[in-house]
Amino acid sequence: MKQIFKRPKALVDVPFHFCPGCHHGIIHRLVAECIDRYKLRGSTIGVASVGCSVFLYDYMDVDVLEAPHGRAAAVATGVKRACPSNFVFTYQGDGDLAAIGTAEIVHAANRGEHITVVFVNNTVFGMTGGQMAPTTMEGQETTTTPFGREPGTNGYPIKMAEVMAELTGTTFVARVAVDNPKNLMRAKKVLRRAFETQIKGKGFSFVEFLSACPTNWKMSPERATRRIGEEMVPYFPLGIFKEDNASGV
Amino acid sequence: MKQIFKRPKALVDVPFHFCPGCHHGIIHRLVAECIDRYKLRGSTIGVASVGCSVFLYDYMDVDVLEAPHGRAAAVATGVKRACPSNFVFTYQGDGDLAAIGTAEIVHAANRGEHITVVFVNNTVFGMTGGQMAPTTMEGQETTTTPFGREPGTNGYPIKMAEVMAELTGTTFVARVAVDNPKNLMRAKKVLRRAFETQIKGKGFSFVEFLSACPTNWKMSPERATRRIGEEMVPYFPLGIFKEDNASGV
Amino acid sequence: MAEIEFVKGNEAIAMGAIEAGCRFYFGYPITPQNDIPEYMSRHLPEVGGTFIQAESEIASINMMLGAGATGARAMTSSSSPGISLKQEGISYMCGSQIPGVIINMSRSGPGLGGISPSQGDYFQATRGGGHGDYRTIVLAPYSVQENYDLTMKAFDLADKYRNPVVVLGDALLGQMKEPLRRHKYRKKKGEKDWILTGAKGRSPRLLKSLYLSEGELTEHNWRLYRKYQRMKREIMYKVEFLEGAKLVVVAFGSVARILKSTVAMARDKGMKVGLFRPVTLYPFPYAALDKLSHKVRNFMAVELNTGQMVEDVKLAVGHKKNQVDFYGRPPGSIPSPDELLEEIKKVYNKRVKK
Amino acid sequence: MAEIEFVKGNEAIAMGAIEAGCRFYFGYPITPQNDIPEYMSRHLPEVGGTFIQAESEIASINMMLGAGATGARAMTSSSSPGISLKQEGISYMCGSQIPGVIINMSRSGPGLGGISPSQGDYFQATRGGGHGDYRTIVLAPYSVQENYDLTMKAFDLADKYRNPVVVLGDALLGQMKEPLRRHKYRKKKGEKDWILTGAKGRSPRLLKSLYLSEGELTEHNWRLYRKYQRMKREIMYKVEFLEGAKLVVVAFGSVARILKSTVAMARDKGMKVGLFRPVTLYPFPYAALDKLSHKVRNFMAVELNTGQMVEDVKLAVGHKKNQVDFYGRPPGSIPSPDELLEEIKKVYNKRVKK
Amino acid sequence: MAKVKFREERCKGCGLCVMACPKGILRVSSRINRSGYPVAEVQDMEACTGCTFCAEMCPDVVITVFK
Amino acid sequence: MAKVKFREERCKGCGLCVMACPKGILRVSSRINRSGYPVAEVQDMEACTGCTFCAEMCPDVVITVFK
Amino acid sequence: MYFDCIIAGFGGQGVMVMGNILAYAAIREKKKVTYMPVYGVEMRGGTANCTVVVSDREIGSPIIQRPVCAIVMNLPSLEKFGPRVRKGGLLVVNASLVPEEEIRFRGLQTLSVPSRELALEVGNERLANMVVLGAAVQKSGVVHLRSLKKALYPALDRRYHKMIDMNMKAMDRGAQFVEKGR
Amino acid sequence: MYFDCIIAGFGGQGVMVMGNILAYAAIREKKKVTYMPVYGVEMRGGTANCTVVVSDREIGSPIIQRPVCAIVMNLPSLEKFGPRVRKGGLLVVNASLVPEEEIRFRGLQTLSVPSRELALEVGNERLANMVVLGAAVQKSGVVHLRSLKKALYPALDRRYHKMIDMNMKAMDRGAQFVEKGR
Ligand SMILES: Cc1ncc(C[n+]2csc(CCOP(=O)(O)OP(=O)(O)O)c2C)c(N)n1
Ligand SMILES: Cc1ncc(C[n+]2csc(CCOP(=O)(O)OP(=O)(O)O)c2C)c(N)n1
Ligand code: SF4
Ligand code: SF4
Ligand code: SF4
Ligand code: SF4
Ligand code: SF4
Ligand code: SF4
Ligand SMILES: [Mg+2]
Ligand SMILES: [Mg+2]
Repeated sequence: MKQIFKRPKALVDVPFHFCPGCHHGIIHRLVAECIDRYKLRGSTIGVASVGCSVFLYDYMDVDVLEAPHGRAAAVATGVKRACPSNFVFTYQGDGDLAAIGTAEIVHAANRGEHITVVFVNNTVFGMTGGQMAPTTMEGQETTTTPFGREPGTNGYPIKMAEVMAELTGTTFVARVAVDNPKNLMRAKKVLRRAFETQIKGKGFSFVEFLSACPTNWKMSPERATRRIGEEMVPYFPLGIFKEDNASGV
Repeated sequence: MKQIFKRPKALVDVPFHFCPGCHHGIIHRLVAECIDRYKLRGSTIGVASVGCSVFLYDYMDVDVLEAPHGRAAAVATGVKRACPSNFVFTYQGDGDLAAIGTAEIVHAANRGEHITVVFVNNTVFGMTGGQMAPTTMEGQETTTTPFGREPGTNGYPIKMAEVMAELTGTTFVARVAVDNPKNLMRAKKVLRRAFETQIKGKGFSFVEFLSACPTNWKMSPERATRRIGEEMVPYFPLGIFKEDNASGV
Repeated sequence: MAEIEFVKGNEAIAMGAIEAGCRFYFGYPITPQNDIPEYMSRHLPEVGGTFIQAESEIASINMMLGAGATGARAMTSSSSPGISLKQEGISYMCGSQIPGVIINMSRSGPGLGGISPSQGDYFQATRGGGHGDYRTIVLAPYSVQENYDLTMKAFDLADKYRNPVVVLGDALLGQMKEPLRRHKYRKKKGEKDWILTGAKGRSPRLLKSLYLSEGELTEHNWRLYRKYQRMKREIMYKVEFLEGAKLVVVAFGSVARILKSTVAMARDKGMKVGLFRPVTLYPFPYAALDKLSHKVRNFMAVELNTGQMVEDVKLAVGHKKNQVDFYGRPPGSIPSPDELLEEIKKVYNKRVKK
Repeated sequence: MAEIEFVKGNEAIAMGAIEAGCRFYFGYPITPQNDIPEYMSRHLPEVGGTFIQAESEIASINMMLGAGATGARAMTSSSSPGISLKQEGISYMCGSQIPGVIINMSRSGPGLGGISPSQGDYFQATRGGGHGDYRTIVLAPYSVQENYDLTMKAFDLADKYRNPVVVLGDALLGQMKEPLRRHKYRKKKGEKDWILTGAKGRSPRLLKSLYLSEGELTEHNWRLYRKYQRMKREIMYKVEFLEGAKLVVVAFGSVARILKSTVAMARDKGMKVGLFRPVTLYPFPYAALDKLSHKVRNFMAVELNTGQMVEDVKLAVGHKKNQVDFYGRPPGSIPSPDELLEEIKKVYNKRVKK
Repeated sequence: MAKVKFREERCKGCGLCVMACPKGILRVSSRINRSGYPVAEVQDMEACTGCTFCAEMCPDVVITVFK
Repeated sequence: MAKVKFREERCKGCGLCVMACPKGILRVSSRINRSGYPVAEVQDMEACTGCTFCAEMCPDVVITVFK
Repeated sequence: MYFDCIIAGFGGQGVMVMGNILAYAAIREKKKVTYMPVYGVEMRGGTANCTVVVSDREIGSPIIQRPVCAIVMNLPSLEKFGPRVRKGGLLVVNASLVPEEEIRFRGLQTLSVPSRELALEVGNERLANMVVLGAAVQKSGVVHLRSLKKALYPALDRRYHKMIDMNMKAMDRGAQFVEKGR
Repeated sequence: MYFDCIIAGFGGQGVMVMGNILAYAAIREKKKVTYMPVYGVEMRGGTANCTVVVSDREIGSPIIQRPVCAIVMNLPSLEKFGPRVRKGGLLVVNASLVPEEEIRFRGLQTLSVPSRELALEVGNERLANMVVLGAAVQKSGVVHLRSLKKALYPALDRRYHKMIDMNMKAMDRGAQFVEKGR
């Protein structure tokens, strides 16, 4: 019998600290698979952000730099400009990237930095206990929208992939989900394309992952995973929003 | 004989500090005309930004608050939330709004704050001596792009009106110019619509003005004014990008 | 209202704020102070107030600047890294003389550090981490009740001096729960004749910090300086076990609270140790300590950092004339009363029993 | 290269940086230091370097953090309000032990203030305006030549201590032109075995400031503290006219430069006045001043602010044992040598001639 | 013939593998592991097709698949 | 019949009014005002239509128009 | 009167609510009280503990190095806090998750509570923490069992008030276990 | 040898370049020099001034309250800096923009230069600043006229080198004016 599914090498063999059913674990593994696939273990510099994924460095068998909350895109700019032949990616949550880090991501994208951004949209600030994120859905209850997000006061859930695609400087922009095997397999392919964009020197690539946070959504992992398809995908449509040279996923 | 053109009352009768031929002066006057037109002199709170327009308060006969560089939209949020019945506007340059203030403007817009943003795009940091702005045109020489803006290093000129229009929270978004009487008359009407948006309680309004900076463009005022139509408008198209209920300008 | 509640330190701050008439809160989440925005988001609407979760700490402080300029009572809260980001805004508020209350439930640094209690932001708070000569009153509670009381007071002081006021707590004071006795806020008198409300029927007003004509800014800075001097009226401190003390321990906030036990233990052991606790960190109670230094020769600063307030103690008592020892425990672990007793013993044996 | 050039202070900094091997510059315009980014944007490409005008000061410091983490020599520059915004980033760089050079050509505060020279950022620079216990070496040039020399030195010190280094000038030192003698940079030895370059053929490296397990961060802070103590080796200061001095004026940077004339004038008038100029503001030359205080009883701090460095002078010489007077001129006007002479006379007459 | 293996001590009992299995042969048992979580298990290994869906969906990389 | 009036001491000689005038009757003279700027002037007031273009375009609100 | 206590276990075992209830009970008895929680990084899972201090007089430190009492709900907590209990102090152990043989501390009173079994008796294994708390209070006497039960009202969110009866039963069962040894 | 001087005028009158040329001339003569510019807020227009200090020895302050010499190119500058010139010092005035009657300072040497007229003679009114500078140097003797002219090379951007001849002529004309009184 042949082993047809195994842990990627670039994923250090330690347990994740994530909550049961948290999609961060899946997304971590997908990133590690890409590092394996493109043999980037020796040339990658990862930029970790502050959020539930702050321990990225404990899990990825590559050089990692910890960025201040929200600044991963600027930090990665410095890294990539200094080491243009290394593979540089950031891994950022929606609080990190779409709230405090808005200016940094918009301008790194607009400059067309040759980096790959893994953006995890779980509609909340996970690590800090489930406060509203810019991506929180209308009506969603969080610890800082106890009566549900009300657009009149809190604004609308921001669609980062669409904003990124609007900027001239971006090369590859997509949104994926890992809430079922089919979406997950598509996400894998999209992530590879994002990696290839950088590897081929084509510029800035951005993949938004819709991700479940069962803990702060106060749902069972199953319920949380289902919510993605039921509530998130209709508002945050999946797909490739921009790419240099199209070729079917 | 009747006086058919006079200085608006809301424009304090002192000389401007602007350079000869600077369009800031025109735009200031248009704002003052709107304050007169809608009788807002007693209810307006202006938020000045840092840039060549920092002395807004010397020129506008209304209450004015000085915001730190880039933060006018956040400051205006605080003002408007505390005084919802006052008319609140910001006046910001492209360095202020589109560089350091990116996060603040994006999120004020996304929250749909009931404020009016007057955005002056002159493709440079005027006040600090003509450095590159996010809006600087490809190939344009500035003091920090001595060999011309090169998108590979510096990215592309950012189209703020289009980015603003993309956000769900905005109500009225337009781009105008004041480089000739025709455009100027159109700009007046557009600015009125922006004012009305707030007055009618309809939400966030944003008007981008293409503006000449003869000094830092190192051009005569005439040449600078002509550049707007020749180089800027083709890249930064004029028009209304978004509005609540359309009605011909 | 006189009923006793059992309340988390962070919540006591939020309650004190609302009771003191705070109707605008602008903040961005950060551990260990999230109970403050969470409480505010739930309870401000009840009193017609506005809670905004801003896109960042920078946006928060600037929203507060905006609200404060209109005369509203407004607050922002954060913890160390977030407070660093507010420094430019605080400098602007001081320069423009706009009041507001800033809560720093500080955590461990430098950098991302950790979420445990820390007093590493003492310099930042008392010297102004931003640019230019400015000061904010800094209040340092050491119990849940003081969290509540001093937050209320912070609003009055901010308005009185038209200046931001910082309440400096830490993870311990924010997470700890204690019984709290709420009380009615008695509004301080005084019209605000400088606020922006629209210039109806009057000439326009302006709030700014830019002063360009020759000498104007110099004068502005002296005016602010004199205001900071006037703040000395607000100096507060608490002492315990001073009778016949041979060694006075100086500490504030959470570590002062822990030392309360330690000093009691020391006294039990017959050591003549006293405790001096500055409640206002700025203005620092220099004069009171100076006076004490004529009776007591030995001082010991204890802090949850590598040595910051100790400089103020030295400035107060004139080291080289008096002994000023220091024990620091930088963040990442909290010293217990027993551990601190050992440290005090060392100093006591060296200085007093020699 | 030995040719003498006539150079603006800001440009001398940029020249020194490039000569010292700085190949990455990240900055955001602000008066009065724009000549630095402008020079860099023109000349870095010539040596294969990269100039990036970032979207903000925060982005700049974080880009520098990124570049520094890979071992590159990188610099950012700004002026007071912009430096306030960098405080969080500086705290992170210290926590993660990433080198880099930060230029603050400071201007007037607080808030927007003005663009004239100022020394209002002394506390921010020497105590760390950000959160947590951290320190950066602070170098204070007082001439165009020193701008150049000390910037070069800053890069060596940053690498040596794996820590950001601040060069604190001001509007005067940035705008002033003087003859400059350039010289070849001699590279300091030393491999960087901690840098991120991709983990080819080795185990991965990690640069971070988060330390969560019990006691780990405490230890990390002490480790940093010991490093800061070691920095004392780098202390620099300059003295003039100390022979038989009865009053020593302590000042740094631009005002020290102005005082050079003043003190000469005082000596001409027969007043026994000396000048002590700290060149490293952190670490501060406490020991040297202390030693001096055994011979001289009277000190006077002069600053372009309302009183910051004077605290260090007091800590050094032990006020209450020695006299420490202060003259401050907050920004908005620049004192002339004559005006300062009047101030020194007042103190001299009170203290020495009494 | 296929086989799935669980690294039980890593399992958090989230049930995503259960959701993912097209054959419906997985369940979260009532067995508790050292970390205090109930662990997933196969009910009918014979029916496994080796589609790897369970492994792909497992956030904690508990499952390996053989065929 | 229309008339334009210049508040000369405010004029900066930028020439935008000149550009704007459909009648081509404005020019920047060689007269220097107190601030050191050459000032604009009308060459042929009779031809003025009172269209206000010059006034609208003047960044320094130098011009008033009567009709 | 002075009492302090560390309560520790997995996140999710309800150790924080135990501490809160104990604190409220002490307040009912007009005592001074402090409560200090410590969380791990993990949002769920991981470990958590809290310290409760009860006294007649004003309380100094809310943090205790060597408590008079420790209530440990799992093995890691036993290992961490067991050795820190003061000589002669009380160690309450959740026997359902901690093997008997691990509990070997000299000079302490130890109380092993088969919490899961007793909770199931009352009706729901999620009541294990209440069982242990009831037992600990009965054993230590820091507050009256009556106060402890009354404390459920202020300590629990209104949403859970319908479960107060169950909780009281569980506390009773714990106390009974101490009394009767089973 | 010690000399200091404030040069002031409208922005755009070229006062900064005057200061630079003077500084370069002094460097050629192996003097120590400092140059300190002060700008107004306006990018163009507004007022500007600079201070040049020349000395044999190391220079202390680059900022001078009471200069030995002031060169004022317009009326506001005369009003501001005229009164600050030291007793017995030199005040050089751009007579083309400053009415004669405004110049009434006691105890100073004053030199009124009809710069515009002289510059037009040389060929271009924009050379007015060079005329004034030539005159000031001739009168004060701070550097040789020769050095001043040579200083044009390093002081001017290469783009303007083709105008150096004209500039030299203007300086000569200024110097000549001092010599011949016309
Ligand atoms: C300057 C600063 N502000 C705030 C924080 C606190 N903080 C840490 S993570 C986080 C948000 C996490 O949310 P997200 O980025 O969505 O990541 P998630 O945990 O949801 O994966 C915040 C606000 C911080 N560390 N630094
Ligand atoms: C925090 C901070 N950074 C930088 C500056 C310096 N600064 C002042 S205005 C300005 C940019 C001005 O450009 P823009 O906003 O385009 O306005 P303009 O002058 O072109 O009208 C900058 C960078 C500042 N005052 N504060
Ligand atoms: S809090 Fe949410 S995002 Fe964070 S680890 Fe838990 S489930 Fe995942
Ligand atoms: S610098 Fe440019 S934007 Fe500023 S006043 Fe002058 S012309 Fe206008
Ligand atoms: S998906 Fe993984 S962690 Fe979740 S129950 Fe299945 S095996 Fe366990
Ligand atoms: S491999 Fe496929 S069939 Fe087998 S257990 Fe996993 S999901 Fe079910
Ligand atoms: S009003 Fe019209 S026609 Fe008359 S001068 Fe002005 S632009 Fe010309
Ligand atoms: S537009 Fe105005 S400022 Fe310009 S030349 Fe005409 S009148 Fe003068
Ligand atoms: Mg998130
Ligand atoms: Mg601009």
